[in-house]
Amino acid sequence: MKFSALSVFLQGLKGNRDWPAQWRTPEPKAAYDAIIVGAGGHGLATAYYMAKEHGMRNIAVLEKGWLGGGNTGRNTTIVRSNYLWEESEGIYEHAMKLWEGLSHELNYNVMYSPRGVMMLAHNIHDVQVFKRHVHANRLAGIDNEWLTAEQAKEFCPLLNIERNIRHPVIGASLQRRGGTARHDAVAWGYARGADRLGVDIIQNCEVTGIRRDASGAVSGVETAKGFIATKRVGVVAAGNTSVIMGMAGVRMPLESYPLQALVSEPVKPMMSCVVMSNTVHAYMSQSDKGELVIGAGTDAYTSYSQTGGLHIATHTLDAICELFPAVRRLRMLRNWGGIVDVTPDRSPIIGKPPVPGLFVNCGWGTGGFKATPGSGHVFADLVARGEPNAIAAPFTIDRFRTGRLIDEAAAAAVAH
Amino acid sequence: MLLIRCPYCEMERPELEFRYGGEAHVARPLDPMATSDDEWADYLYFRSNPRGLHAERWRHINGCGRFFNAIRDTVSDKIVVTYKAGEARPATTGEIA
Amino acid sequence: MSDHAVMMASRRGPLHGLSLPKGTDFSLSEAPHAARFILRGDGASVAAFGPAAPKPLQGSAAGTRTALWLGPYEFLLLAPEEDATTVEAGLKATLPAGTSSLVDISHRQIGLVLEGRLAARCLSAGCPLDLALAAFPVGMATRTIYLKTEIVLWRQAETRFHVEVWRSFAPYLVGHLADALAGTNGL
Amino acid sequence: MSESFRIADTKDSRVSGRPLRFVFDGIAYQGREGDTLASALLANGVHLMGRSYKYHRPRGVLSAGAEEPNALVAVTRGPGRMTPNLRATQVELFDGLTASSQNNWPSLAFDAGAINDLAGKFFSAGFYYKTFMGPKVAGNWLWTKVFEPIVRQAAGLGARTTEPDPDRYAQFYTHCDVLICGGGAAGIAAALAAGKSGKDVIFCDEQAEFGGSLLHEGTASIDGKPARDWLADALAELRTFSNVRLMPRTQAFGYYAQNFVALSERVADHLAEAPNGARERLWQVRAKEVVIATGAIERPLVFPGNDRPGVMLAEAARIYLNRYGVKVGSRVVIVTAHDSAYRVALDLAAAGVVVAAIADTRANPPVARLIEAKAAGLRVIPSATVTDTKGRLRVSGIGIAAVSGVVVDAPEWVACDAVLMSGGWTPSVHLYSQSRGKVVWHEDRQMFLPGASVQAERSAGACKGSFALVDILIEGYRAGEEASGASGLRAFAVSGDAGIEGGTMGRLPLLPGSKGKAFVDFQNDVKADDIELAVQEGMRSIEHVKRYTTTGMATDQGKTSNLNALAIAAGKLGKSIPQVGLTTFRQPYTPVTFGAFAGANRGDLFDPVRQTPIHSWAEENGAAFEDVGIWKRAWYFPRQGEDMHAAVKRECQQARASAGIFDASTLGKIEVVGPDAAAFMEKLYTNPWAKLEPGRCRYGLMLNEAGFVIDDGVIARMGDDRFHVTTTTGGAPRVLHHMEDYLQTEFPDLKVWLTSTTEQWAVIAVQGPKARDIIAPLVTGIDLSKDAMPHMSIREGKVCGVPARVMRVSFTGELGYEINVPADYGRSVWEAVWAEGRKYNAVAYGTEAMHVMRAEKGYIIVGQETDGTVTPDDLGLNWAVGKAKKDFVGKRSLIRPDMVVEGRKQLVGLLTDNPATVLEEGAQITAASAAPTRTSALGHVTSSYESPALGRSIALALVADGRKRMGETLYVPMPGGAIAVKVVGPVFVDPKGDRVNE
Ligand SMILES: Cc1cc2nc3c(=O)[nH]c(=O)nc-3n(C[C@H](O)[C@H](O)[C@H](O)COP(=O)(O)OP(=O)(O)OC[C@H]3O[C@@H](n4cnc5c(N)ncnc54)[C@H](O)[C@@H]3O)c2cc1C
Ligand SMILES: NC(=O)c1ccc[n+]([C@@H]2O[C@H](COP(=O)([O-])OP(=O)(O)OC[C@H]3O[C@@H](n4cnc5c(N)ncnc54)[C@H](O)[C@@H]3O)[C@@H](O)[C@H]2O)c1
Ligand SMILES: Cc1cc2nc3c(=O)[nH]c(=O)nc-3n(C[C@H](O)[C@H](O)[C@H](O)COP(=O)(O)O)c2cc1C
Ligand SMILES: [Zn+2]
Repeated sequence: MKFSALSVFLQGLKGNRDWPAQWRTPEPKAAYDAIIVGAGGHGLATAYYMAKEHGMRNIAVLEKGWLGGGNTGRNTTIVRSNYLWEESEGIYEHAMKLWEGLSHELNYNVMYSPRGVMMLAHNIHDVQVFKRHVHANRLAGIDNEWLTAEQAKEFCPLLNIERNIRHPVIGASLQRRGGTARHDAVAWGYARGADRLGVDIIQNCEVTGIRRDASGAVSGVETAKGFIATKRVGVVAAGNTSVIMGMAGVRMPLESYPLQALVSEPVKPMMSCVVMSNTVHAYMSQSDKGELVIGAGTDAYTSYSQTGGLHIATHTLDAICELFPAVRRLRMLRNWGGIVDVTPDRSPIIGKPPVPGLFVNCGWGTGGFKATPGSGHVFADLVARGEPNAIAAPFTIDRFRTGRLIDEAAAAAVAH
Repeated sequence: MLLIRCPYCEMERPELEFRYGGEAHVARPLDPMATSDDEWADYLYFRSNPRGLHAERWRHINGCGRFFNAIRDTVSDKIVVTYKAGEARPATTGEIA
Repeated sequence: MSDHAVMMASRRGPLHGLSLPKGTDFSLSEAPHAARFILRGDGASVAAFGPAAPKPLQGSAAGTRTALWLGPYEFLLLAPEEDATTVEAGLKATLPAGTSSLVDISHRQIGLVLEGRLAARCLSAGCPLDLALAAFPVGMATRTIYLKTEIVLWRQAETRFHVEVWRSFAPYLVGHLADALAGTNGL
Repeated sequence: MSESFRIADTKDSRVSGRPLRFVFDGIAYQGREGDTLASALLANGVHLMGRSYKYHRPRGVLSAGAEEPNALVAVTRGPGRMTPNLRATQVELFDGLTASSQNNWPSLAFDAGAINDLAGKFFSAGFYYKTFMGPKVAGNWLWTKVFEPIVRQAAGLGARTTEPDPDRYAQFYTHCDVLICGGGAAGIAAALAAGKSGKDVIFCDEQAEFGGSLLHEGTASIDGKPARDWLADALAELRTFSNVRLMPRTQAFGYYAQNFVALSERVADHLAEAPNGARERLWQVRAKEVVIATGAIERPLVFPGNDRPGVMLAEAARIYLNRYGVKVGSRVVIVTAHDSAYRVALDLAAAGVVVAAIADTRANPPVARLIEAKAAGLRVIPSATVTDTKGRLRVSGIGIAAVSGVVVDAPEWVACDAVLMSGGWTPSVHLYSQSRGKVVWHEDRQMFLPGASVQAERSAGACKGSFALVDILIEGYRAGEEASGASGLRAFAVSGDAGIEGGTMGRLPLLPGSKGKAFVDFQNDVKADDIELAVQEGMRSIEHVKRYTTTGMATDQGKTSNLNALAIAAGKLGKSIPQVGLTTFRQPYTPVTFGAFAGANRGDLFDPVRQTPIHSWAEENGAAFEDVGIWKRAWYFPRQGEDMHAAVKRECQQARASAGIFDASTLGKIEVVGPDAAAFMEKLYTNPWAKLEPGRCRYGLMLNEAGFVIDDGVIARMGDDRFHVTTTTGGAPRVLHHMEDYLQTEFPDLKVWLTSTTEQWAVIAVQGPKARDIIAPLVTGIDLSKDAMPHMSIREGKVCGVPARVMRVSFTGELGYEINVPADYGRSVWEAVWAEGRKYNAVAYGTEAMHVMRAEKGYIIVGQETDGTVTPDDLGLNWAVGKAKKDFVGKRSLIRPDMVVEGRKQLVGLLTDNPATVLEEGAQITAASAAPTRTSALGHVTSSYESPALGRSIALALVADGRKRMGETLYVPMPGGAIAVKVVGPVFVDPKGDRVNE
């Protein structure tokens, strides 16, 4: 059933009795043409585009828990494309373009909201780095502009720009097209879209092994629901990538860290944009529901626990209270964690490990939500055609051997 | 905040005094120039990142200053044992939460 | 040679001009200037300084000289300021070559003395260690942290602590301790 | 207004006689000391306290505690002191309290937003995902420009805060042997046991008073005393234990790894006059053992109209009656699935409230209950369900029907002004669950209860599913003993305890065709239908149901709703409760103020403000400062009327003409000592060190293992076994850690030791042709002559009579010295140097002039010319790499294929065609002037200044194959058009280096 104001009205009159399931709950078939491991946003988008653009209908997405329950369902939803390096601009801007039409593409309101993402500069080094981004982005046709502290305040009146604070705001870069999207809706929209194209989304179906034939090529996956044959497996499992790749004997340049976020109790609108500060390690936006959504840093150590230490959240909130002294009296409602897979250069890996039939899309770390449509789109292409397209090509694993890193971290860029 | 037993101080101390140092027992090749690009990349970047027991380095940076190793369960974050740098990885029963 | 060359330049410490909390429940004062050295190497070397090698997490004193254990190969030596040159010369003469490192850090840090019923409480506003007497007995010394600064914490009596802090962090520490005192509401 | 619902005789309640005035929504009321805002309003007959989130339905108070979803208010205590979303049930009354309701306009009683309620059927779960998209051609316009702004205005619950909060928040770490969370019967018993053991005990409860349910227990007696007397005695006993810290108003909100429990204490909000100290405190407790005694929360029943003001939890009515002396109505109907509500009925009846009926959903309520009810003359309707309720701003009637099998009979309407419901009790397993324990479903008891302990904790009392008071006391006592390692069980004699049977979950049977809204999550307006719709739409995981409907996501985090939601979902799915499972219990248990987390970390205490020993002089002399890491550095020294530009120009010119004096104290310094010091340096820096003679300095370059430049600095050899290493200001701690890492873990056999001396030395740089003349009069014991002390050398001697290390080095290209003196002398030595300098018209210069002068010389700044992707060769610093060395950190990486590939970016100088044009740092560089695209970018400008020495602008840049492009014209595209630049060498001033060697 198409989603629209009319259908909501008509169904409402009928007591909402006829809404169909947004996706089926199929049992796995014995074999598929391809299997995507991980029903996060990236995995679901991959399946959707494989079906839609490559005509692959006999495919499945296997999810160990509930779809969208990984980082897709626990991130602070910041979307932007003003990255430093050309390769990054390529993929994040590709995603951004898809975001702009995504609600219609999926017939699902993913609430993509280009409310502006502002990054604060607190010292001269920040200014230099951010201006470099502004210039690089402008050249690539990606919007990113420099604001004085006063302009930053105008854009976000909640912001404290007084000069006498410990880390005064001395300027900011602003991507107006950046913003947020409703995390859950993204997963659900892609799931519904993929399902309608015939993709089997199989939840509660953990992949526990990858079977390889005599030639070493992938022949199927062991799962909680038994063996499923396939010659192509795309792993899109974020924090769990190392574990799954390990099943095929592949080591990865990844470490998995807990990353926390938290929300305040809901309040009437206080800020309409997204504000990020790398220097004091905090970022905040306000959701449509009214809660302030605040991102914290990663814990120091690797973990698969989806919880982090109190000191991390504490550290974030002291920074938030410095930047926005008016929020000090608000209260933290909930604090949770995800597991992010971090690469040495903080850029993703989209590639083919040396196992025929195995593909991997991972390493999005603390900032892959924004890439969801783009990542799924190019990865679908890779899994379907066997070769990466121009946007995905730079993100091979091989770069760690050759030294051609895409180092967004070193360039002192901000995560997320 | 974890409590970590420093094998040099012989005392459990709060995580805030420590700096995490990544996977342990990733030995620097004795003759780096003799390694292949693949071997070198493996040393530099590739990590086991297990779900379960993980041998890892910590430094008691705001304490005695020493590096040491710990075996921690990355699911429960429980530290099973800590031992001094240079000591072999102790046998641990595969107790995973 | 001009006048300046013979002038002994005057000293000014990092707390110059700051007022320190003083009261019966808690008072904070600056310890007198001291000669300070970091001795790195084997613990046996400490003997050349005077006191016996301190046990882990302990201080060890002989007369006016104290050695604090910071790590298995690291000791903080404290002596009256006047002893500075004799300590250095003495140790250099006694210590076998190549077994240790002696570095003068007299000016790197300052000493603070915290006293009073609320001293441990104020410290615990930023220091995550258990400062109960049983867990941190008199005589214990260790490097640790106080919020965003590193300190060396040495308990001299139940309600008296000596804290060493790097000079540029000292105003921060003092500010926090004063704030912590206010936050106790006299607990 | 009068307290018409206060019972005359308050001697039995906790509320003292002292009257207090307060204002709610502009109306003045009277309450009593000991009241909460909720009990005081109820005493005045006010139930309507809030509006719901989505439908703006009028809502009354549901509960009497932390679980309250409805009665959310804002309390204002003056400028910056407005707190939204407080539960009226937790707001303690004080004289002059001013509170207001939320989420309504123009008023609580008449709220325009209630229009949403009428259109409710179109606002089903997740409706917003299905609409607001508009035609595709309009893009996102309809959503972003029309609907989202409306949604945002409508959403949000409490008022926004607008001013900085002036209050103080404190934080303390603390440790204990036993932490007891929750001070009801179980907690008290545990505290008695643990207290006797002599162990260090922290005993906290989120309420103002200890006692939990005992505070309103009017019937039961313990050890022969009325429960409340027993409580008073127990508390008195606890107060005699010096080893027990009693912490009321302190909630345990988070249970972290290794028995690390976070508590938040409300210190001042209950006081009319805020004290000087903290408003709240955050306690971070490391407990050896924990006792969780957090009790249980009563479950509402799900029936149509269950949200009208006046419909509340049954036990809450008993709490208001027995604890606060307040009758929640004059004529009540009780609807229950559990024994405990009978006690409510009896107590209310005894207090003179008309209990019109007890509707029991059970076919066969326990006989004992029926006897009790009968004895009190109360009518019990078994097998009952509720068909609907009536009333607009207050319930006025309830339809009760009998259920036979699945058939619901026609309802009997009973008039009432309050409906008291009980679906049974949900143990509060929040903390247990946060401790990473796994809750276990007990089918027989229809409860999730704590399973095995993962940490050193145990639960006791109602949170463990024990409801008989005697069991709770014994269990609590045992838990206290176990936690404190004591033994010696104690017996408790209890009489008059209530029954403990019963309970239901999910929706009560409905009249066919029933249209009323039956709420599950009151605050977020989630109805039973919404949950079922979510399941119908494929949301088969409870996590999906939660997120699709937002059930359990409100400020109460589903304390009263989660189990009902789960049961409804399970029913619709045809699955059992444990198959569906619970959502995750996250911290905090109830919301915690941001300020409490921030604590004192604000303003100058947010981060250390590191100042050099010379800072005060710079301040007195009008310096502007810049932040470098957490250091403050003098940036430039403007004279009257000068802007930065003019000041920097003067500083540079004067330094090159005469001399400039610069505070370089922030430079990192490390003393590297030991027989293997040189060998160690060989490994850590690219340069060769073995042959550097004592007394000489060398520029050192440090790489990470990936081959990229991470730090640099001048390194002096003090002796065979001693180096004085300098690092970048920001890099100092990182470099020391990096060195220790290699030393301890890769090269442990090297006999060398590291000591930070950054702060030991104040460093005064004197740079310029007159530098020697200026310092000479102050220096003793050092021959400063050109031959005796050449460029790149170090000497020890005295300056102003103070022991000093004098280095002859230059970061400006001029003859220069850096005087290191013990830090306390820094300021007075500086003043002496300054006094000498004045004779030559020397200037004090700041970091900006330093940057300009070093750029004129083509010296790099790590972090400006480098960004973690730059190799020594890229910087033209191959001369600093010891080619003959077998190994150093980073060496192997330098020969990776992409590190030696053509086209890497290399450091060059740029000169604009127009000498007046100063490029912008970070600007891109392209080969073509017109319509460049990103792929055509060759590099970027790393440094750019107006050069006083050259009288024109200069820039440094990283440009692809830059060294091959000397003389080429490239372009810097700017919004106003491309700027032509010529590629030149990076050294603009004195390329031969004559001046430094003066
Ligand atoms: C707190 C937090 C804040 C963040 N903030 C932002 C932000 O503001 N902006 C931004 O762009 N990014 C942000 N991110 C990062 C972003 O969330 C992720 O990069 C992105 O969601 C990853 O999507 P994914 O689909 O690859 O992974 P996930 O959504 O994690 O999906 C992976 C899926 O794989 C499943 N899986 C794992 N193992 C198996 C197995 N063996 N068998 C079957 N299935 C398996 C998992 O259950 C999971 O559902 C944040 C992350 C976190 C944790
Ligand atoms: N008759 C029944 O069926 C029935 C059902 C439930 C409860 N009860 C009665 O309830 C009582 C149970 O005793 P109990 O001690 O287990 O529970 P309790 O409800 O008496 O006490 C729990 C206490 O813990 C506090 N608390 C809860 N969470 C907290 C947190 N996170 N931090 C700090 N404090 C927190 C509460 O404020 C409360 O004071 C008994 O009196 C029992 O008779 C009876
Ligand atoms: C952008 C965003 C907004 C959220 N808002 C709320 C909220 O208003 N209330 C709430 O209880 N949880 C909110 N959550 C948190 C979820 O309840 C949940 O904690 C998160 O999805 C992680 O799942 P888990 O806690 O079940 O592990 C939000 C999460 C995200 C990502
Ligand atoms: Zn230690």
